Amino acid sequence: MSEHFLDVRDLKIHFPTDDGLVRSVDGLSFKLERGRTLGIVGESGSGKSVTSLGILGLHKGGRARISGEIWLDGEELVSASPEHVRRLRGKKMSMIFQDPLSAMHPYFTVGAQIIEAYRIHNKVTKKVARKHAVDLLGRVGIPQPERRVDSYPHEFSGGMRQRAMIAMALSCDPELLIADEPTTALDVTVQAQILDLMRDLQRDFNAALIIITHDLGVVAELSDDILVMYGGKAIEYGSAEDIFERPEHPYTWGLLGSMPRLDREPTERLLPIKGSPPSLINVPAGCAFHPRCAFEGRTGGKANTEVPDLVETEGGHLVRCHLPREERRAIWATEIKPNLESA
Amino acid sequence: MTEPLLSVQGLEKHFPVTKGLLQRQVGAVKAVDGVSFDVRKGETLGLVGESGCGKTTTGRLITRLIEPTGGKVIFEGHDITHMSQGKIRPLRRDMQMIFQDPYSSLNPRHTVGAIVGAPFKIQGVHTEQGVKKAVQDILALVGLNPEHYNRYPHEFSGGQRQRIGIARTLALKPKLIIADEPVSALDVSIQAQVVNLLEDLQNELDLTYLVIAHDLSVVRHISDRVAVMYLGKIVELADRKGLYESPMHPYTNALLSAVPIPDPKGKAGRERIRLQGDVPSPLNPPPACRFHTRCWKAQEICKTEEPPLLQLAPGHQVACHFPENAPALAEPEVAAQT
Amino acid sequence: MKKRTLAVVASGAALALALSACGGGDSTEPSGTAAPAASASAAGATGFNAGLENVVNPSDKKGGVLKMAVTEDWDSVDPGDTYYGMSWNLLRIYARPLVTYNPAPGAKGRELVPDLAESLGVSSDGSKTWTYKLRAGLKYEDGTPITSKDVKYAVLRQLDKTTFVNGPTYFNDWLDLPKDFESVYKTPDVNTDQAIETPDDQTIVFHLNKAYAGFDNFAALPATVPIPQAKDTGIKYRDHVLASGPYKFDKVEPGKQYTLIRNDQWDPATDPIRKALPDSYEITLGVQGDDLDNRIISGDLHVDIAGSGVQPAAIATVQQDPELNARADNPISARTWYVSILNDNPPLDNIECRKAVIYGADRVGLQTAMGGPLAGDIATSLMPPGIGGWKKIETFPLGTGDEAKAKEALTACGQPNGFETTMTFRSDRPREQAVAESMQQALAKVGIKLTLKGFPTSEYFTAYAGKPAYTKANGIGLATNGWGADWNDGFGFLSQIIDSRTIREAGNYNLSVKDPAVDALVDQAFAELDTAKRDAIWGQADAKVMEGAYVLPTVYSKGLLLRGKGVTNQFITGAFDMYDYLALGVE
Amino acid sequence: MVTYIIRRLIGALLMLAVVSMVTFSIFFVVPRLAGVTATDFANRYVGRAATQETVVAVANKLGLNDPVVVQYARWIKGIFVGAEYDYGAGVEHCPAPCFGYSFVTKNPVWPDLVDRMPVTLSLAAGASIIWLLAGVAVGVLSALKRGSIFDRTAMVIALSGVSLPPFFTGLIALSLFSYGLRITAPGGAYTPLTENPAEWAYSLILPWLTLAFLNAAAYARLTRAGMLETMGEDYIRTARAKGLRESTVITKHGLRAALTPIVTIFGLDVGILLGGAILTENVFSLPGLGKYATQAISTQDLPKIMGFTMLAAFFIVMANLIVDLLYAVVDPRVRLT
Repeated sequence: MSEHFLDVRDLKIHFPTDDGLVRSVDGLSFKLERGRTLGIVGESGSGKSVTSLGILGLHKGGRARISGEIWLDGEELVSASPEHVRRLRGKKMSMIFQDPLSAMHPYFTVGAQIIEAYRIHNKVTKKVARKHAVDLLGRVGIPQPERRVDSYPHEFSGGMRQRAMIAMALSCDPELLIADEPTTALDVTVQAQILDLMRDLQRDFNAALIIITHDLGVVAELSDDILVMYGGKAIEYGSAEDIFERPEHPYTWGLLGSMPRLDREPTERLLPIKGSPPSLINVPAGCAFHPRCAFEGRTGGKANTEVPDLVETEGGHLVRCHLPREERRAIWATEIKPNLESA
Repeated sequence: MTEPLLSVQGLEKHFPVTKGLLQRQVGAVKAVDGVSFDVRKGETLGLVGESGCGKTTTGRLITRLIEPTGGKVIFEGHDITHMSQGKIRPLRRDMQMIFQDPYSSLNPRHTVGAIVGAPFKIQGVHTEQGVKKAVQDILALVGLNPEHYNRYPHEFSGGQRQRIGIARTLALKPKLIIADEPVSALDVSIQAQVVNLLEDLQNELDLTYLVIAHDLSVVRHISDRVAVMYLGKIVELADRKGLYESPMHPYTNALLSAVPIPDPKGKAGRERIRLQGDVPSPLNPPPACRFHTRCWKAQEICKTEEPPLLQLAPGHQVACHFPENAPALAEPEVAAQT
Repeated sequence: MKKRTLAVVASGAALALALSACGGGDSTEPSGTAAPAASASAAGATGFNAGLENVVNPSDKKGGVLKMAVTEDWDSVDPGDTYYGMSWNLLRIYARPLVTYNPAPGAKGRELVPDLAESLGVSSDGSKTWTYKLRAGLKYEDGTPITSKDVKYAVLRQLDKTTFVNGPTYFNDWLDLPKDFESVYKTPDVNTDQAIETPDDQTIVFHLNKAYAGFDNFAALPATVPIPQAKDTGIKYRDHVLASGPYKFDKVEPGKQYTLIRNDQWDPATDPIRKALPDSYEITLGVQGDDLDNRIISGDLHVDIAGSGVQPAAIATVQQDPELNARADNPISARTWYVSILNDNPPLDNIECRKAVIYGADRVGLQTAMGGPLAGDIATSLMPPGIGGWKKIETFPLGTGDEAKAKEALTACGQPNGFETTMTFRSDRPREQAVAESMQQALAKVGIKLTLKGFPTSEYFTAYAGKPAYTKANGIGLATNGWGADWNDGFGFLSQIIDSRTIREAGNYNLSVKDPAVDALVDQAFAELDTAKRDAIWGQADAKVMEGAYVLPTVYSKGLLLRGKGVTNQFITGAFDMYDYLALGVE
Repeated sequence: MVTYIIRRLIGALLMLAVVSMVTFSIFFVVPRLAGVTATDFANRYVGRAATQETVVAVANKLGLNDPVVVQYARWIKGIFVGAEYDYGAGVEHCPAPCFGYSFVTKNPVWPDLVDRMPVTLSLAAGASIIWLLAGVAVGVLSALKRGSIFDRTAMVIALSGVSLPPFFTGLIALSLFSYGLRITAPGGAYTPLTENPAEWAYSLILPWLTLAFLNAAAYARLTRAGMLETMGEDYIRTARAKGLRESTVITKHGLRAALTPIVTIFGLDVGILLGGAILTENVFSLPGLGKYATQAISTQDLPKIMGFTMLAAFFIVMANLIVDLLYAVVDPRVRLT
C-alpha cells in the first residue's frame, strides 16, 4: 500500500537482446501527488521514456522484464493483470506523445480517434462521444471544433495536432497525465502556446502530470519537482528550485553548463560534459557517470567500484553521488556557478 | 568593412503549384521571396526562423543544391547563381555544408578514413601514408581519436558522427561553411561539445559560418550577426547584441519571449508575448506584411503595404511599419501613433 | 521439311519452348538406351512394339467417347487447307476423299483403297488422264447427295493458295488448268473441263499436264474430299465443315476444342473401310505436353493426335515402368534427319572435301545427339526404309568416324591440313545444336574447323540456310536439315529435296543437291508408269545423292508412342506412322 | 477528382497508343530494319509448299507490302471503325473494335479475346481471393508471432512459394492430386461458370491453388513486413495507450495501415493477371488469354499478339488507375489533383 497518488518503487525494466541485457530502467523510485508536476530530465537512453511507458503498462506482454512496484492511487500495477492495467490506461492515466503527426493514425479523423478513446471507457453513443470530442477540441483551443472534428491529422498544423493529441489524452479525465517530449517537435512560438495550455489544463483537471523532456527550459516552465535520470537511474531529485539553484550532481551541473541561455549574458564558451551517454548494455561499473565526470578523481577511488546511493541532502533533495555533500556544494559555488554566469 | 565573402541579393525560390486538366500554374509556394544579406569573412551569420520560413531552402539555394528562380548569389566576387555545374565545382570546395542528421549523411559502408580521406585524394595528396596522416590530423582536430581511422560510422555515437561530418567538410579546406541545424539532432551535452568545436575551428582555421537553426539560444551563442526569417522573407537583421537585447520586429520579440527559460524563479517575472495560431501556409502567405495576421501591433497599413527592410540603427535592419525599440528620430510616424 | 507432324512446327515457337518444358516439338524421339523389345506373338498382341504389326485389343464394340488431345491447334480442319499428317489421318472420320489408305497395321497401311470412289483410278492417255466413279448412295450430313461435281469444286477451290495457304500444291502443279483460270472465286465462269471433267454426277475425270502413274496418291489427298459449292464459305468453311464421313462436327471452337458426333446420314453400306465404333469424339486443343502424357498414362485421355511421341519427361517414365513400356510403340517414321553439305563455297565444291566431312563424322555420336536408338536408327541415305525402293546404301561407314579415310579424301581434295567452314543449325532445337557440336568435335580431329551459327526455326529456311544468297555470302558449308514424306513413296519423299530445279530465291529445303544426274533420275521416275520400276529409280536417285556426298544422313526418325488405356483396335499405320484414327474404338 | 480521372484516362489512352506503337514496332518495324522482307514475313503464313507467287500474293493480301505506317494506320482504323476481310468466298466486315484477323487461323482477333476472357477472369478472381486471404492471414500471424516456429515455417514455405515457378508446382500438383489421388480435375477441364458453378470451381481449384501459392507467398512476406513496420509505428503505441484491446489495435489500427500497400499491389497484380496467367494457363491447359498469347507467339500470329498485348496493357493501365483512386479513398493523405 502507498499513501501517495503515484509511488514508483525500485522499478526495473530490462530488455533481453542478442547483444545482452539492456537495463533501460534500473532501480527507479519516485513519488507524485495529484495536482503536482514532475519533470523527468535526461538525455537519450537515460530511461525516461521507457519509464513512462512502463507506468502505463505498455511493456507488459512484450519481451521486457519488469520488477519493482508502481502504486497508482492505492493499486499496484506491476503485478496487476494486463487486462486490468489496460482498463486504467486512457482513463485513469493517459499519455501525450512527442510527435503528434506520427502518434495519430493517419487514416482516421481526429474526431474519430478522440471518440474511440472516449468510448473505450465510457458506454455512450457515438453522438454523445462526438459532442464530447467537439467540446474537448474547443477546450484545447482549436478554432471551429465542430468542423475540425472531421479533419484528418495531416490537415492540422503541428500545433493543432498536439492540441488534438492533448484533447485525446484528456478525453476520460485522467488523474495521471504523462507528457513525453510534448513540445520537442514544435516551433518555439507554438511550444509556448502548448506549454501554456498544459499548465492551464493541469490546474483545471487537478491531475498529476509527469513531463518528460531533455529541455531544461521546458522543465523549468512547468515542473514543481524535477527528476534527473542518467543510465536508467535517478541521479538527482528535488524541487525545481533545488535543481536549478542548488544542483549537487556533476551531471546536472554539466547539463546546465551545456545550455546556451537567453536570460543571461552569453558566456564565452559552453561548459559541456565530455564523452557520450553510456550504452545501456555495458553501463560503466560503479557510478554510471564517472567516465564523463570532471570530479571523478575526488571520490577516493569509489567512482568506478561502488554504485552510489540516492541520498537526501536536505529537505527532499536527493542526490546519487560519491562526493561528500560539502565538497559538492563548494564545487558548485566556486567552480561551476561563476562560470555559468560569467560575462 | 571587409569585402563580403558571400553576398545574397534578392534571392527567390518559387515552387510552382499547378491545377486542373492542363496543369496550369495557379500559384507558387514562395519558399524564399527576395532575401538579401552579406556574410563577411571570418564572421558567423545566424539564420533563424520557424519551420517553413525558408531558412533551409536559402541554404540550399546558396550551395546550388536547388536552382534559384530569382536573385543573385555572389561568392568571393563570382556570380554563381547560374554557373554551370562544371564551373562551380572548384568553388564548391570553398563552400561546404554540414547537415542536421549525422546518421544519414555518412556512407555506412566506408570507413572514417575513406570518408574523410576522399577530399585529400581530390586535392592531390596521393600517397596512402600522406592521406592517412592528413586524415588523422583532422580527426584529432575535431576531437576524435586518430586511431579510429579504420572504423565505420555506425561504431560512433551521434556526436562523434557529427564530428566526422565536420572533419570531412574541413578536409576540403573550405572558406565558408553553411551549417544547417548542426546540433539539433544531438543530446544537450553533446550539443555543447559541437558548438564549442565549431567555435574553436573558426578561430583556428579562419572560417566563415552561415548557421541555419531554429534554436535561438544556440544561434545567439554562436553568431556575430543574426537574420530572422518569416515566411520566406528576412524581417530583421542585426548584430547579436542589437537583436537579442533590443529587437525591433514584433516577431523577433515574440520569438525571444517564447523561449522557455531554465529558471523556475524567473518564470513569474517575465513579460510574455504569446502569438496566436501557427505560421500561415507559404502557399497563400498573407499580403503586404506577412506577419500581420499574428501581430498584436498590426494596423491597416500592414495589410496593404509591405514594409521594406530598412536600416533603423547602425547595422540593424528591420522590415516593420511599427518597429519596437527604434530610435525615435528614425521613424517619426511611429511616435505619432503610439 | 514439310509440315508432316504438328510437333515439328510447334517447336518453332520461341515461347513454346520455355513453356512446354524443353523443346516440346521435335522430341518425337526418345533418348536413352533401347527399351527391351517385348514384342508380341500374333494373337492378342500386347507389349512393347505390339502395335507395329498387329491390331492391339481388336474389338467391334460400338459406343463410348473417344477422347483425343493435342498440344497445339493444327492448321485447319478444312480438308482443302491442311498439311499435317495427323490432320490427314484424323479428318477421315468426318470426310471422305476419293481414295484413302488401308486401315491396317504396318506396311499394309500404305496400300491405297477406294473410299468415295468405287475403285482405284483408271488411267488412260499414258497416265495423263485418271477416271474415278463414285459409289452410289453417298450423302452429306444434311442429307444432300454427294456428286462428282462437288469433288471437282473441292479440288479447284483449294488451288487458291492465297485463301487456302496451308495445303500441298500437287494439283496446282499437275492439273492441266486453263491459262485464264485464277481461282473459283475470282474466275468462277472459266471452263475448267480441260482439267477436271464430270460427265455425270458419279464420274470424275482428271487431266494432268504430264504423266503420273502414282496419281492415286493425289486422289488420296484431302483435297478430294467433296465440298458443295453452295456451302463453301471460303476460309470460314473450317468453322462449318460439311461431313461426308461417319461423324460430323458438333462444336467447333478453334484453338480450344472440337466435338464430333455420329452423322446419321452416313451409310455404312457405302463404306467398307470405316467401322465407326465410338459414339463421339472429344478433341481438346492446347493441352500442355507433359500434362497430356500424364493423362494418357492415367487413362483420362485416349489419343495424342499429334502422333509424334511423348515428351522427354515421359520417355524416362515409359522406359522404367514395365507396365507402361508394354503400352508403348517405337515406330520408324518416314522422316530423315540429316546435314546438308553445301557445295557452293570452296573447298566443299570439291566432292573429295565433302566426302572427308562424311568420313570424319561420328555417326554414332550423331545418333546420340539426336536422342539415341529410341529416337532413330542411324541413316544411310536420305530416303527412309519403308518407302518403296529403299536400299541400305553402304557408300560410307557408319562407325564413330574414319580418320584415315577422311585424311585421304582431304589430300585428294588438295586440303591435306583441313579447312575451315561454317555450320548452321536451328538454335531453338537442342538436338540440332548437339548434332552441330558433335560435328565440330569429330571434324576437328581431321583438321576441319567448324564455326557454329544458330538461327531461329522460323527464319531458318526463309532467311538463312534456305536462302542461297545468304549461304554463299557467308561461306556456309554445313546445315542441319530434316524432311518428312507427304506420302510414303519416293516422289512424296524425295522430289522436294533432291531436284535442283526446285531451288528458289529463299525458303528452300533442298540446300545442297544440285546434280544433273539426279535431276535426270527424277524426270525418269515421273515418267515411269510401273510402280516397282519407279520405286527402283527413286532408290537409284537416293544412292546417287549419297555418291555425290551432298548430304550426311544422321538418323531415320522413330517416335515413342503410347497406346491409350481402354482403346480398341490400336495399330500403327504405315501411311502416317502413327495410330490409325479410323479404326479406334472405346472399350 | 473528376479532372484527375479525366486526365488519367487521357494519359491511359496515350499510354495505350505508345504501347501499340512499341508492340507494332517490335514485330513489324524492327524485323524490317534487320532485313526481313515482306515476303519473308509472308513465308511464315503460307504452307511449306507455297510457291514464290503464292508468297507474294499472301504478302499483298495481308498488306505486308505496304509501308509500315500505312499498316499501322490500317490497324488503328480497324479498332475504331472496323475492317474488311476477304475470306475467299466473299468479303466480311469486322465491326469495331476490330483488332484485325489472325494471319494464321483467319479468325477476327477480338471475338477470340472476348471468348478467352471468362477463363482468365475465373482464374484470376478465384486465385486472387485465395492468395489475398491466405497471404494476409499468414502474414499477420507471422508478424504477431515473430520468431516463433509458425513464423519461421511460414516464411520458409513463403520463400519456396516465391521461388518455385507455377509450371513446376502446377505439374507436381497435377500428378499428385489429379492423377495420383484423383481428387482434383485433370488439366484442361475447364467448365464455364454459367454452365455449372460446382464443376467450374472443381475444374479450377488446382490452378487457383497453384497460382495462389505463388502469390500468397509473396503477399505473406509483404504483409508480415508491413505489419511488423506498422506495429512499430507511434500511432499503434498511441492506440495502446488509449486502453484499446490488443485485438482491436491489431485489426483496426494495425491492419488498416499495413493493408494499404497490399491492396494497391493486389490491384496491380490482378490487373496484370487479367492479361493472362501465361504459365498457369499453359500448365493446366486452360484456354484463357495467357494460353492464347502463347499460341499467338508460337505461330508468330502478329494480329493476335497485337490484340492480346493491347488488351493486357488496357487491363494494367486500368488497374493502375483504379488503384490510384482506391488509394485516395483508403489513405486520406493522398489527394488526387
